Amino acid sequence: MIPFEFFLVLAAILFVIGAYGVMTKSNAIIVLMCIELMLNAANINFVAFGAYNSDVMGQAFVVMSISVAAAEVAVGIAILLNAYKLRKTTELTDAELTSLRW
Amino acid sequence: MIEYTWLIPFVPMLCFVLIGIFGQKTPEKGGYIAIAGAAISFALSGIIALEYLTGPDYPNVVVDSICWFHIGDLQLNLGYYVDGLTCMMMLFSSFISTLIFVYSVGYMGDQGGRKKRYYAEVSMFLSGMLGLIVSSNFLEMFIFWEVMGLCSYLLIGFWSFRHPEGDAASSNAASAAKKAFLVTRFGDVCLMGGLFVLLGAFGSLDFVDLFNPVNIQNVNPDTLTLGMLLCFGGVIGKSAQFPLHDWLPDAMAGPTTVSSLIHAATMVKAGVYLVARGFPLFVQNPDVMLFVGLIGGFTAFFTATMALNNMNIKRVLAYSTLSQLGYMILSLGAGGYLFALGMDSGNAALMAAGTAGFVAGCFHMMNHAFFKALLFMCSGSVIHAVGTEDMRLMGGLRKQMPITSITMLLGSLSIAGFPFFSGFWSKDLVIEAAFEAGDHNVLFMVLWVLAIVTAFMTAFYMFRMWFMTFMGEKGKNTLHAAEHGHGESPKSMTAPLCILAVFAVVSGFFIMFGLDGMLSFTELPGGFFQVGGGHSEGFEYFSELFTNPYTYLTIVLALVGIYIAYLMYAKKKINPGRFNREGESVLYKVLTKRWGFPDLYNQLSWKLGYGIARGVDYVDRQVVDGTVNGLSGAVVGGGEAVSRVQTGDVHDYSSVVLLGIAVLAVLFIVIAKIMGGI
Amino acid sequence: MDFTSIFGDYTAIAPMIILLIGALVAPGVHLLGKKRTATWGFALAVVIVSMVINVLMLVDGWTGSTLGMVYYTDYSGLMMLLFQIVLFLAVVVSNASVETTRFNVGAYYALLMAASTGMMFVAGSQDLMMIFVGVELTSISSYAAVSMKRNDARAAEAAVKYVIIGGMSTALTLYGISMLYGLTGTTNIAAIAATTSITGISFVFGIALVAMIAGYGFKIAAVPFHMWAPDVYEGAATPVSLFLATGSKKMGLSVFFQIFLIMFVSGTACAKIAGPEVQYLFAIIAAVTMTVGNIVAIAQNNIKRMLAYSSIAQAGYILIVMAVMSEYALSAGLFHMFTHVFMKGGAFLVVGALICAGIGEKISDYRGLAKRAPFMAAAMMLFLFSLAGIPPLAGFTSKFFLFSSTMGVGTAAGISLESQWIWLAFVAILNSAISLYYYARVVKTMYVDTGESAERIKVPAAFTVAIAICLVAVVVLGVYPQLIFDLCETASHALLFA
Amino acid sequence: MDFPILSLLILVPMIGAVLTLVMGGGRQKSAKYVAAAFSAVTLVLALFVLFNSDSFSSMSESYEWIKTDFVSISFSLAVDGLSILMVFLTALLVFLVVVFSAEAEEVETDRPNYFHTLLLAMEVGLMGVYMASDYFLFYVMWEVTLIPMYFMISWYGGPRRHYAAIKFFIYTHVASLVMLIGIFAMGFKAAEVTGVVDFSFASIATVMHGVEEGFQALVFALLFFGFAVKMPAVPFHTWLPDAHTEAPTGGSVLLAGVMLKMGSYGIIRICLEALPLGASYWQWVIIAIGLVSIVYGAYACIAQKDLKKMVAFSSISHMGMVMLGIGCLSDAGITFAVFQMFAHGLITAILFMVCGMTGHKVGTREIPLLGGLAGKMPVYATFMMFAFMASLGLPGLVGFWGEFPVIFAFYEFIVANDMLWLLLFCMLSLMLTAGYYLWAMQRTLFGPETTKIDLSHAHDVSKTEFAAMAVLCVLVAFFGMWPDAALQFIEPYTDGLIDILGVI
Repeated sequence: MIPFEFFLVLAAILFVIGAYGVMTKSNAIIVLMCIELMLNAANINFVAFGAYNSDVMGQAFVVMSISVAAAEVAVGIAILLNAYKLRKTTELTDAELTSLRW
Repeated sequence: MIEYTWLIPFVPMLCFVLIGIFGQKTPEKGGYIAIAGAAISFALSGIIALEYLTGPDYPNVVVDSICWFHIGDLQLNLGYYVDGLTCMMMLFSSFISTLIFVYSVGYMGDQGGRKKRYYAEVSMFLSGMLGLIVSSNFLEMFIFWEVMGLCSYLLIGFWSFRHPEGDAASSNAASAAKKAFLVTRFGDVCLMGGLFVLLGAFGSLDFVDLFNPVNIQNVNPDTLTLGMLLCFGGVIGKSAQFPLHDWLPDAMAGPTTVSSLIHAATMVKAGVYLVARGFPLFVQNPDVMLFVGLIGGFTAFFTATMALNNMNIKRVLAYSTLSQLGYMILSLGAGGYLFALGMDSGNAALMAAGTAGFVAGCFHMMNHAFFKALLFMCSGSVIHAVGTEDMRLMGGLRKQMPITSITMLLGSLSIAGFPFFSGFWSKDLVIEAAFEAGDHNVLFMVLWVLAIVTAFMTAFYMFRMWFMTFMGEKGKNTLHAAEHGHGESPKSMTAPLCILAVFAVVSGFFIMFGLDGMLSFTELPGGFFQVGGGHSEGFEYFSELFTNPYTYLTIVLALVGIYIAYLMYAKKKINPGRFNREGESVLYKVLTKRWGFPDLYNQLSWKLGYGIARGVDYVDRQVVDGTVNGLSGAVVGGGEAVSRVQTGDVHDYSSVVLLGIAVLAVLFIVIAKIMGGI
Repeated sequence: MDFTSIFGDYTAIAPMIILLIGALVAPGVHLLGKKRTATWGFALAVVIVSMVINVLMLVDGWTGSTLGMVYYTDYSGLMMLLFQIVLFLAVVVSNASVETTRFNVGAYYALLMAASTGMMFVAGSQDLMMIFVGVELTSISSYAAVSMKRNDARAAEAAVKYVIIGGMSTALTLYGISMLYGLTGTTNIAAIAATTSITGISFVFGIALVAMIAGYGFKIAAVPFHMWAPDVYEGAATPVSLFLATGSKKMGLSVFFQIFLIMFVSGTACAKIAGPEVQYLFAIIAAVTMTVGNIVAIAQNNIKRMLAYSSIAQAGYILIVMAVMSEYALSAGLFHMFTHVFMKGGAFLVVGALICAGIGEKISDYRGLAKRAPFMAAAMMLFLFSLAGIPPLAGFTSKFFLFSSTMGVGTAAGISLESQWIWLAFVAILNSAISLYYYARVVKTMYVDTGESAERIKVPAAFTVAIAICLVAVVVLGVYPQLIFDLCETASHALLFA
Repeated sequence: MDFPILSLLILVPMIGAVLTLVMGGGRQKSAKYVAAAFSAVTLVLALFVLFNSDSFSSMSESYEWIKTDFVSISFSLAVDGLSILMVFLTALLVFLVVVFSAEAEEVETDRPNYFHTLLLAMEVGLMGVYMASDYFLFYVMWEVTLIPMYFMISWYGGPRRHYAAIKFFIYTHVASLVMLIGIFAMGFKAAEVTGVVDFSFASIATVMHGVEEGFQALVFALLFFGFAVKMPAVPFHTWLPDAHTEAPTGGSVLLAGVMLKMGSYGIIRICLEALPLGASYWQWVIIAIGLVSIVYGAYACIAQKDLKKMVAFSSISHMGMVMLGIGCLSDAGITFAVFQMFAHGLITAILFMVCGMTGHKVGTREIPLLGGLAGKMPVYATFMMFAFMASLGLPGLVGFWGEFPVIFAFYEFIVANDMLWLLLFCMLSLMLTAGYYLWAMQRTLFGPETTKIDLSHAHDVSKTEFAAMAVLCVLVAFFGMWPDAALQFIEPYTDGLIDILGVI
């Protein structure tokens, strides 16, 4: 059996990769994907804990969170499309997407 | 009738209100109201004095008071206090004031609408003085004392705007008024301190409580000494003693009638009166009396020097007032010193000698009131005619103004101590008191010498003034006045002159008719003090005086002074310029600069007042306010700075979130470690 | 009233169900009628019906649960009322505001109602999963609502930022919940508390805690998770800003109350283990939040941004509850949440009304407003003074209770003076004073400065009505706080000691 | 008494304020008559209360206001010897300001009615502060006074009015918030005993008297800070000169006349009544602040060029005298500190009226630009002289009785503590006070008529201005000659207070 800690470490690495991506990637789509990565890290945690504790709650939570993530990405992509239409860019560092400040 | 004593100050106060409200509509803008008020006060004073002196109570004090209010547990009263001293003071004050008001009708006749202000203010001034005289406690006295201070401010500054002689004179009057008020205020503040000490020590300010020997015994002598010294500070301010004397010459900026009122009937006499009234407390410590005497004697000499070369007729009179006030204080100091020594040693003879000094001081105060009022009013008459105060522009006025010149001559003779004139009697008694005290303290001997020299100087400068004004060649303004037919002043002015001249000549004889008994200061069995009811020497004075060799010394010195003045200014035999290198000598310059006192006052007030004030203002703006503004600036600037973190770049936002999590996690662990939760 | 006989097992979620149905039907109504106003009327009717039912249940004191998942208590009822009021204020002006009338109104009202439903579900939950789902329902609906201003570039940008930061926060929350689940094996809050009180806390627990604080702190806009808020409030249509600033924020706070307050409130077993640590953590967050919010607000020139920062600061004040963790503090915090709805909502409404009248969002655009629109200016002044805590307005009264709660622990057993949080009270009052500076600046601009134009402004009637409601509430709650404070006390008692 | 007269004292100006507020359009000009009527009614009510001093206790009112599980707040009003004088002063000054300003430029602007609204609103707050006997109500009313004053300055003020108004607003607001924390602390401490946070004066005071010194001292410090800023005492005073310099005349009159008194009223009413041990703990600090304020204020006056700013600093100096009297913690000290509050209220009202007239009749208040005004405007000059003399403590006028007995109380205190040299500061301040007033008078009223400014439009006092100032002058003289008229109210109160302080 794979040691329990491996799951946690995997999840943590995924989470950190996701967080790093959110902080550094300039393309909004990639940032959204990175957020997905972070969510999935949490999902892995849930599944691992659920399995470890023999508790269905973890898996139930994962189902919930996956659907939530899907909805979020759907809305997110729509919002990005809208922004692209108006700003002609999806680069988050562009002046067009940093006009609201201070 | 004596229970109506309170009316004496009340009537002039009522006149003040009446003139203030209706003055503009009455003839002479309220002048007659003021005269009537003063006359009623005089009449009341006369009736009450007569009733008191002939009544059953005499020589006991008649006192009555009502509760005014409380300070904590201490009760403060309003009331009147009548004894021999009160009678004398209120009589001459109201009498002279009445005459001055009458004189004012002529003197101020051309002042138009301003007369209302004038009469209102002089009425209040008189009210202040009379109130002070009849007060039954120190606080009441202090209030009237300050009311006079206010009135003197207003009256000295009467021409502080729209002066008939132009802007410079207005500025001058304004600054003189301010100086008078501030310098006397300095004394008043000391007096207030003295009242605190007395009130704290005795728990009352009523004279009857303060003069009660039982109470005095219970008070710490050092406290009492401090209190009396502080009170004397008030005297120094009000009676213009050295070193607070310098406001008085400047106060000549007011109308001459005001000078006359301040110098003769009211105001400066208040200080002397305070010493006389507080005598029972002053004599508790001989050193205090020594100090009083020193101040008085030195002032008498010191201020007389400045009269020697002054060219302004009113200024000469002002310095002579200072000098004469010095005499009075000296006399009270010397008498008090002897009395205190006598009390300590139980020596009745010393106490009697002390009483003589007290009588001399009060007596001189009264005589001085008559002749100084006369002199000022005469000078006013002269100024009225020639339109200048500079004696070099006068001269030869004797023919043009016969009444003025003669009455002024009588006044001058009196102040100079010419035998049998009023000043002669009292001044000799003063000098004698100093001499007696000299037996017990060598400092009084020094003061005696100064007093003798001052007597000489007085005779000289008074006659210098008279000769320069009325004799010799006609000056520029004399001629000018003659051209325009400005001769003798109107009757309303000359009549008071004549009346006063009579008093200036004869008031010295009052002492032969029991005045000394009325003013005698005695310690009764049981330690109570009393003014009045003493032994009256009557005509024995006459023989006493003329068997004393020093009397002849003063007479001779006075005559020599008059003669030198005659030679210098009437005959022009001696050129005064010889003595002062035509005004170039150091002494002459120093005298002209009034020994540097105006500069000293200016420097002190400038440095201690405005100098520190500028510093405080700087601190206020830069440090205190600066801190407030700095703090608010820091907050606003901090807001600007922090808002720059909000770059608009969503990466920064997410970085901040993650950084925040890291910081919070560390914080949580640290807190948990500290609290021992983990 | 016998609610159970009407709604059966679903009584506890009856107000939500009605809103949810409304949300589902609203687009259809719009498609059928193609009439803006009709859709608006429908949405308003739904909101009012839902609110009426809720108020009736609340006043009746009905309690119960649906499927053991959603509980209707005095607390959740009160929070639902708050969210309904927010929704009502947002909806009532949406048909009049030029910012929202060009929206696809069917979808727009549906989104608002869905978001509110999410909030209300959160209020009724006692389980982390329910809370998570409820929050996400709100979040996703509000992302969409922000971006509805379709032809507005600023709104688009705001929505992008909102969705990215929001998504990240969701991930953080989920990660935190997963840790907590791993540690305790349950997602029920009471059960988590019970387990923790036995096992004690660990580093992992701390990280889970912080991750959850961050995730929900995003909703509250607590510093340092606040940075999206000014941008989004500025970019979104004003009714949406209002909805976010007063509603969404309160949901976050409610989550804090329901999770951490229940776990760590003094006296519980959990509090004995980690109570002070958590309290200090929240105290620091509260202090930093109010300070940053206030001082940055000073630097703002855009009124909506300024109000956004002021919202951040107000959230900081309410976080005092989390530091003090007492029943009295919670009552005061709930009361402040109510007054904040009216005063901040009112301020946003005035801004929205003025945008309709063609006045910009810059503070300098408000010059001489007092002459052009006396009622608007007066209302704005009162809202701002209320926010600054000037008596006798509602903001003062609620702050009075809130700040005083730092002084002592009030329990049913008695009151004792505690010196622990007095420093927090000092930070709060200093902030209150700083806030006066920028509020007064707006007042000065409106009342003292003279503008270029002096013509009178007409604002839509709906706005006037909504503003008047807020104004009445601000004044009435100021002088007669008991109107709502009693409810807050019952609610806090219900939450903490049920 | 069943008749709620104290509530009416708050209600009447409130109605007046609302009425004047809604008087729009052409009726704005008549707002002054409405304001005059309402403030006159208030004054009559205040006089009625004043002359029924026997039934003070039966006039107090208390209505339950907020009652929760933990907090109990009531709407309680009461008057006693301390508050009635302030109530009277408030009613009087508001009425006189309305009269005084009848033709002033404030009421000539485009919002004449607002001026009166603000005045009456301020009256509401002031009345509330002076009559409240519940901390919540007290604090509410305390803050209510701020807003009208803020608008008063920013609408009708001088060139730097924005700076002054916001500084005034925030500075005093910070102070009152600090005070609020002190109130909280007291409330919760008292609640430990009573079980509920009851904010009524009486219930808190009862408990506080039994609390240990350390706590009392701490709370005293918080409350004292709040009050000292309001008074204002050096070094927390810098809002005042700015506020006064910029405020319109009516605002200044109320600000100095009654609003500053809120500070000293609070110290006596709250700090001393509730925290006697705290008072004795900080006694030397109070005295030091009082002394420093007196001397510092007086010195600052000398350096001022703006007449109004000078008078503002003189207020600091005179309120320092109040502080000094309070600091003595003796019967005499407190009694006459209260008297000084009353006296200063009357005098400073005339002072600011005079300064205001200088501003709008002559065109400038810069002392160096003025000169010789006495000839041009004799009535004005008379009032100015009277006010200055009253303010510098001329015996026979009311100011003296606020000074002499207070310094005497201080003298007794320092004699008991063997620090007699401190008396020198009082003496110095008396000198300085006379100095700056006389110097100012010399430079403004006397001397040659100024040529630096155009005096051709300067005109003397108008009828309404004369009436307002004359009333005040008469009162100044009346209470100066018969101080017992005011002391009869204060003394019974102080006796009770001394009993409380007796626990020291």
